Amino acid sequence: MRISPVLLKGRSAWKGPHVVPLPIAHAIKSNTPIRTNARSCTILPQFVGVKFQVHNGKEYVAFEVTDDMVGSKLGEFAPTRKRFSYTQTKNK
Amino acid sequence: MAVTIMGKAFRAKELVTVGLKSKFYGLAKDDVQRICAKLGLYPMMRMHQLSEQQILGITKELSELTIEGDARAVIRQNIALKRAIGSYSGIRHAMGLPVRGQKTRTNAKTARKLNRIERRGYSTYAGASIQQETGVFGAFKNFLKPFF
Amino acid sequence: MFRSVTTLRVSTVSLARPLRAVSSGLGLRFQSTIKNTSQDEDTESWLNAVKELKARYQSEGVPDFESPHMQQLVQEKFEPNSEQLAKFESLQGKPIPQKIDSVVQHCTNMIMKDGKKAKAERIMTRALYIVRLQLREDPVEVLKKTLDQLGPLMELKTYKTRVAKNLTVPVPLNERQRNRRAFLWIIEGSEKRRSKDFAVRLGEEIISAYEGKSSGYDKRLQMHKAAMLHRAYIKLR
Amino acid sequence: MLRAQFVRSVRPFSSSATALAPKAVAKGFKKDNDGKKQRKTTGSFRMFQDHVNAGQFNKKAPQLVLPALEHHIEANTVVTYTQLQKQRLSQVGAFKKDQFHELFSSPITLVRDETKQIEALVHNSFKTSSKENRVCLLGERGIGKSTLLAQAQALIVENPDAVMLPISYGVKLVDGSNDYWFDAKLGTYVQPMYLKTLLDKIEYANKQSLAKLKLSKEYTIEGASKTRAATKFSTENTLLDLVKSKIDARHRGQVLQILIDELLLQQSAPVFITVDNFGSIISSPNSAYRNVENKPIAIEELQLTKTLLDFISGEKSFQKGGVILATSSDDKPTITLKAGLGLVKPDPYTKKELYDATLASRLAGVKPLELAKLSKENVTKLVEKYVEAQIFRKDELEQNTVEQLINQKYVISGNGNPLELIRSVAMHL
Repeated sequence: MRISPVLLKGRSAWKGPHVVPLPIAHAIKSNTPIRTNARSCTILPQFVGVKFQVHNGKEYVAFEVTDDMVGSKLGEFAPTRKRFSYTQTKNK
Repeated sequence: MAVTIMGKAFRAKELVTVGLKSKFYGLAKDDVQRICAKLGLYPMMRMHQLSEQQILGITKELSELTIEGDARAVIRQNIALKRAIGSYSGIRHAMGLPVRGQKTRTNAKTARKLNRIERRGYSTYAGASIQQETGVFGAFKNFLKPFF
Repeated sequence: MFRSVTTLRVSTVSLARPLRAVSSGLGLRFQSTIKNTSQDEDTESWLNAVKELKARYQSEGVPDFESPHMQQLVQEKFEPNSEQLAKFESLQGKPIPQKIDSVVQHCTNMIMKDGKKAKAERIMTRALYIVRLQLREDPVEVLKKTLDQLGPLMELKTYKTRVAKNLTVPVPLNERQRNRRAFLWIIEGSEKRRSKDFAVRLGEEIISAYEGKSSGYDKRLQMHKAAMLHRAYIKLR
Repeated sequence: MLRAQFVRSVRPFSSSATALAPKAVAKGFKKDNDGKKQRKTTGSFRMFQDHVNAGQFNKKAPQLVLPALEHHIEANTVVTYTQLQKQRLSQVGAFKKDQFHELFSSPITLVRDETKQIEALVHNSFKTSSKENRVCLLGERGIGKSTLLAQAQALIVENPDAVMLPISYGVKLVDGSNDYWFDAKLGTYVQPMYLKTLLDKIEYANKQSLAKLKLSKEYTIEGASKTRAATKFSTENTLLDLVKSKIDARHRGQVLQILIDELLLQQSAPVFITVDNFGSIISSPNSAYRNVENKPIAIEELQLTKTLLDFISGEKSFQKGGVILATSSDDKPTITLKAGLGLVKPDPYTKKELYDATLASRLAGVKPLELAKLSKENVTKLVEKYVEAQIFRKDELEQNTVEQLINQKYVISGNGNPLELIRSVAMHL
């Protein structure tokens, strides 16, 4: 059986995509967001339409998985860094 | 004495394999080898030895491949998609910063030059890329242009 | 030459590998039965000799190696005979002959870039080969003669005086200095020639300089004229 | 005066000077003399090796009195080629660029022990089939493989009946430097551009012998040229007519095919195949050419290399004749050649690039002839001739006796490598 190269991205075939057990079926049924810290989990086609809350180191970033996101990692959609913006005083 | 293929001029003595590879964006060594094999052009053939028919044959083969504008469009589409789904690499492209974890404290000049949503692609046509400005301040701007 | 060596090496390895594997396999399996090979005999005799010697040393004690009896066994030192000594004496004053002529070496060093002497030597050799082919004379002699013809005799040197004016004084040049000026002119002239190969350009320029056609002669004349103009500044004590 | 000084001392307070200044253009490190190309007109335009070869320098060399290379000449003599031999050999491409022939008025060569062996082979092949007279010359760089091949060719030329098929650079058959085309009639790939030069060489080298051979039957080459629909050869035509005929590039393969077929049939003329740079042909089972499906074309699929291999392997054999191959140090070194000649036994795990068993099996029966280094006597003879030809440096001759020179040069030449020997004489500082 051939696993889609989109999911693997150069990872060896016998390992398969890196996935973590998540309550997908439950989330689809109840339409509740999945809160997770597993940033390195690959987005599978089954995930489409599910809402996620992915940890970025400080808080949980919420987003909904669309078709185009399949093959990416969950962490790609929860940026870990804040853009630097200069402020005159520290108290602001 | 120059040979023209798809609007590009080649030196007469240039090897066909080398010339095609270097002048067309998105055309690799293997593609050229395949084209030459199909048309029966021998490996050491020079541009001036091509007949009218062979040039037409090359043009036909090239028109079926995604090269030049098409190849650049593919890259642009991929970047635009990344930006649309809001992934990290899409964000970095939009900000004009390195995508693959390189440092940004210094350097990152290539990223500043190339990374954007409407990417230019590696230019095969020199000169057209940067419009020159005249005057004293213009010269200063020209000098700074590559960095912004 | 290098290539042929590598192929040979590959081939011997390829031959040796299966043989060795076979012999070691046999050795393991039939060690007790097969012992009549010459190698085994040698090893055994050696081991026996060592055992014997050990036993003797233990019973009789270690022999005295400093004794005159033992000293006899040490090989005699080399002593040159009278003929060899005479030859050594006769060669004492003579210098070791140079591999390359000193003038040629000087010129080669002037061609050299980035310390690449082998490359410079190859260019020089080829240039001189062209000179030989064209003129059918000893190229080193030709080069020396050319440098002698072309080299300027005097050069202007500027000295700073504490007073307002600088002094330009003609100074005579020694042979090495003259050769240097001349050969640099030859190199300069060779740059105007057509071939892409520096060796060809240099060879042709040496030939034309030898025949008196180099642009260096004008420069030489100019230098001499300037020296003549400033002859008043020469201080003769 | 004062005013002028005053004006000069005040700094101009205006930006017009900078604004009006010409725009600065980025310059590389390349010198270009203000955009104008400096014209160089004097002197030769050639590179060293070509300059030395094309300059006709041998006209200025002193004349040497030497015997000519002929059959049954004694070993260890320095000889020159006859006028006919020289002409034929240069047409065939037997004189190579780096052989220092420009030093002498006429190319000189040494008859060595190997020459006698080759001579015996040539004599034998005047009588016996080419299958029995197959030899491959081996040896280190500069040892004289190409020179020995030239000597063999010179001896062949002496026989007015002999036909020679000369390949002077084997590498050109397989490296993709010539055009190629699949001839459906022959079922092989032909190389028209190379064939043109080869047929010309065959014509020049064998004018008399080919004129004596008549075609055994009629041949028709369809679509042979633009003006004629077909070219016909009758039994009245000789092989020389065939070789000389002007045939369209695409049908040249058929000319070679007819020539080989006819030479196979006839009995009168001994036929010789000589190949230099043979190692590069045998170094890989595939050529640099590719077919329509972009797969490499095997050397067995190319007409010329296939024909050569047929005769080298002995599958085909001329009724009289021989095959003389010479390797070169420029060839890619592989085990295939030495294994094919039976000199080494290949390791079963040898890489495919280094050893091809089927190709090696095609060389079975070819006798290897390893060239030995020159003996002291050989070097003596050569150095004596070099002294006569005045290629020694003056100081060398003054400081040493001829005997001393011989000893020196024998050692410096790596105990008798002919190339190193002449380089140590003519090309050292």
